Amino acid sequence: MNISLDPWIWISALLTVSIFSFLYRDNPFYRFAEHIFVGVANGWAVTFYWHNILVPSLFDPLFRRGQLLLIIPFIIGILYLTRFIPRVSWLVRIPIGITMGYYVGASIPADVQAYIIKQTQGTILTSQNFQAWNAGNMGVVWSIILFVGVICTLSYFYFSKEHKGVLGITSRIGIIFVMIGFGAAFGYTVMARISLLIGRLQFLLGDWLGVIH
Amino acid sequence: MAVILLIGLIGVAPPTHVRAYDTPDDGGGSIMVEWHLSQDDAILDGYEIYRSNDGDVYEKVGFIGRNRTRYEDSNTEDGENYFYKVVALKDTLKMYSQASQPVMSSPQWFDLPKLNILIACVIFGGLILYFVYHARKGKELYIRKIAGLQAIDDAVGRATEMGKPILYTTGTGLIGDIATIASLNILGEIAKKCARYDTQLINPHLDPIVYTVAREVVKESYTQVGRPDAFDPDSVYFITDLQFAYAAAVSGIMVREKPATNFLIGWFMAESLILAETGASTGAIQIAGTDRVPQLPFFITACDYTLIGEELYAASAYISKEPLLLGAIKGEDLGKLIIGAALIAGSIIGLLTKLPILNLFK
Amino acid sequence: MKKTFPLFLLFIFGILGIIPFIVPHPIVQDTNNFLLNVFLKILAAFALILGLGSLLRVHMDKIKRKRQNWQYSWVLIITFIITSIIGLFGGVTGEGILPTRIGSFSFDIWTLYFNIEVPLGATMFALLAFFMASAAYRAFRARSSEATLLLVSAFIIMIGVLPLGERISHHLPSFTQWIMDVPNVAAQRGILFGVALGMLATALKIILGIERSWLGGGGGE
Amino acid sequence: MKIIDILAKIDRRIIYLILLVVVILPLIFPSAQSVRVMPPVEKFFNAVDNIPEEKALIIDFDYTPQDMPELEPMAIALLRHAFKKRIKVLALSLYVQPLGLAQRALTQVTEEFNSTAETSADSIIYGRDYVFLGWQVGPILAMLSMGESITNFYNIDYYGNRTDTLLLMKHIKNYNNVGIVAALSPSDIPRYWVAYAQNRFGVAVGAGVTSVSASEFYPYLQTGQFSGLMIGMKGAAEYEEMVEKELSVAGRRKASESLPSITYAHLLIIAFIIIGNIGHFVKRRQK
Repeated sequence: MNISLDPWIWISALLTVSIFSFLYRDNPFYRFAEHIFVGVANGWAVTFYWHNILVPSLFDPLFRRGQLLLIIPFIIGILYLTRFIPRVSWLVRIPIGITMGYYVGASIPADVQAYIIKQTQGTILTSQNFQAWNAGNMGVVWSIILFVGVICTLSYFYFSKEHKGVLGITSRIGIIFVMIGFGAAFGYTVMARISLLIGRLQFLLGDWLGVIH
Repeated sequence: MAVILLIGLIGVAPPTHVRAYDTPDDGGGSIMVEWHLSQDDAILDGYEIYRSNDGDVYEKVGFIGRNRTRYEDSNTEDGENYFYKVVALKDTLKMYSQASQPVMSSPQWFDLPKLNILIACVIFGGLILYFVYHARKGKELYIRKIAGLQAIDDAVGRATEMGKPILYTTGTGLIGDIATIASLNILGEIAKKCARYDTQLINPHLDPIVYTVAREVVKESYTQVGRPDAFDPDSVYFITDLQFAYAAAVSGIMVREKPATNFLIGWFMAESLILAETGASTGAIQIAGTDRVPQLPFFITACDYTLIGEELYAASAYISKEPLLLGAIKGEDLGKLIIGAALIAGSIIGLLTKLPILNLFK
Repeated sequence: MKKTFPLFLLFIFGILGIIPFIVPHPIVQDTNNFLLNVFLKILAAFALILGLGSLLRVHMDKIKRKRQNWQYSWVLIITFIITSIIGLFGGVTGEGILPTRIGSFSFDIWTLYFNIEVPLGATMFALLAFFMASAAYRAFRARSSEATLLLVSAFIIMIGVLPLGERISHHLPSFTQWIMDVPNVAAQRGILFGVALGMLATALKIILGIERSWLGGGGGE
Repeated sequence: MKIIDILAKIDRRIIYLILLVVVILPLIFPSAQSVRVMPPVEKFFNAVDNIPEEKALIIDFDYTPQDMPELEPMAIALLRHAFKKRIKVLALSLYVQPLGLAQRALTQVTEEFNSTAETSADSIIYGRDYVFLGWQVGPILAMLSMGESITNFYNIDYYGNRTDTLLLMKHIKNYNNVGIVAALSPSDIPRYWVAYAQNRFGVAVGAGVTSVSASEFYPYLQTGQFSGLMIGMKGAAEYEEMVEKELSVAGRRKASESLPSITYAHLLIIAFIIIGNIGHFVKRRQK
């Protein structure tokens, strides 16, 4: 045993134990740690937004270097605060509309590229895709199974027709693929999460209590 | 003369066929240089790239390893002429190639390789919009049942009977995540039900902008059902923009306020299971929905109902029952048929011919 | 005006969001960089003020009315104020006007971050190990044929990724990888095709002002 | 019948407690489990082992406290391998945060070797056997600049020495003098090494990644862009196994010691699922 004498290790360790205590039930230690967590996170956000955004991107260039163009985002940003003034509170829609518009617009081509175009390319049956498996002749079989799985899963999401007849069969096969996939993804993640737990335990037992190492 | 003799002895040949051209489909300021390998490539240190404005004085602009035949000089002035030489480098020995033809870099207005994406956007977007406007004419549309949606009414009713609140989280997405917006639409409908039955709503947020929008949405819902007075401005609030601090706080709310129903609908990361399991331990009915595939297995295992992927989007249209919004679902379905057809047609072409079909989808 | 003008702005900025994807010209790209890295970030900073206002209001209210667990609201408010002061006046590099070190004990914003936020976050993350166990126990019941498939594939993967799996059968690790690469990827792609169409539809409805619940109430046209 | 009821409804806290015990005991009483080495790790080991005398091994330490349990054992095993075989090591981090952890791993392994060394030829000496280049701004810039000259980009090392004065750097100019880059990172960094260092300068790249990101990196191994791949705790344990068996380097094997925790946890979860199902089925039959 050689217990740590570093006050910060003690603070980290006590907070860690407090969070773990939530597994038993909600208790004052957890509540304490949770509220510290949120308080510090917001203090950190204030610091970050001030030092990394507002000062270097707005106040310095606007007031010290006279980049007057920055008055526009400054004023539009202030419009957020009109929410507290009932008569002009509709102005808050301006910064919201701008932000939403830009991000929503930007998502359109990005989504089509990532989810439709790229995925189509990977699913089509061609000799090039067969070879990508590096599995010899079995590559053909894997590609065909993948192809069938994709089409059947897609058919499960066909909403405007009852799932009967052919659509009933394909959507059912689709669900089989979905369930196998979900089970696999769940099982695959367990190892990573246990590793995280081991990391925390190594911190508590090693860095803090000095029982292991 | 002596130098030439020395090189002849050691035998380092320069690269040949140096060609320079404006980098296509870019914003300018860049020139591509290509060459044929030096015959002695195997023993080289690499290639140095030299550039000149006048074809007279050359300066070094870059270096690249051996067995490479291409270099992008991304530091050029648009509209100026440049000459390039490529140098085979071996220790301190340098063999210069012939100079390239003069070349100028320039910006382009259109990124041609992305044309296929633009076309796809137009096809699918056009289809959806066609059906949206078609739906205006009041044609009845059939939509299959979505399990999670049927449960919403019961879930709100249950909370009312028990006199307990409803918790609704839009997850850890920002306003730019479309799933968040779909979730806000569903929130609006659920807020209406809460207003009608006088059920308390708890709606904590991670993103300040999403919080601002959500507050407007909920307030509007209360107004629409004629209960603006019942809207509690503190029912919609911001917690923190840090993922796990948010998860810790929402878990705390779940065990302390003991909501009868938890809605976990929107964009989620690893906190999905933290929230879903904590919620399950309090005995709440849980309805989840996300388009984030990696998180779906956890919602499926820990929640009572889960809106899977596109069901989330369909739900946001379906729950409002507005024909305009429903029309989009029909358009999406047609989009699926097109994707299926493209996959099959692409495969047939790919299997029967030697056409480079995959290049269409780069 | 009250609704049309914001909708108009949303439409314009929607287009501004799409264009940089297909136009590489510097005029477009530079504008886009300004929008993304300066303009929108400044807006987000102001939104944070609203958010923090709401958080503080909720907790002040809790304290005022002495609602259950009101004492913890003090914890939140005090740690928030202390961290903000250290961060704002101590600076992110520890070179602010506020000293952030007494002897060998430093308490600058990074120290707070690495010794409070990081361990707390990592511990919340590590709770997942426990939650996965309880979720699996509760939900992995072979109620239906679908549920059985879920269970069986989770089983195979959980054993297959262990060194133990290799001992049971030489083929198990590669079979595990096969499940991840073939059926799992097929399901993901099928779902994502649908998601893409759903996203596209929602995005278009927002940009064209068909879906406008975000505007909230307050009247006006 | 009573037992069946209990089995079908075990309190979650009991599950948590048993899981905690099962994970914690192997950590307190460590015993390294021997593992069978799979081809991706074997390839990695051989690639490092075959680095010729005049070339160096670059180890990119890019893990943070969060991913340390999986990635630090890889770093330790690689260092033991290199030091034992007298392969020159260049250590670096592309981000600031991992610097402390890199320093920690280097100190640990150096001390392991030096505590038993008798002559200066036996010891591991800074500047002769390894160099810690530290961090310079810009991850991609670093990858590109090292293609031309390592000492020009990292003109001072982590400790403030001028790198061109260090003995080891006299013969290590750029990637041509590097056998392989071992990138240990939970993020996209190994991919960047391929895109910027390998595609442009032809240096070999091996990667150590976390188990969640494994499927993203598999294809790189198949195409030969990675000369080796270590995945998660298991991959690290396999490398530890090879270092111990092939080179007989003894030392703590943290990944191998963590494997029992993971194995027992998996088996426990599986056992709980089976128990729950037995309870479920018996009860359903009774109805």
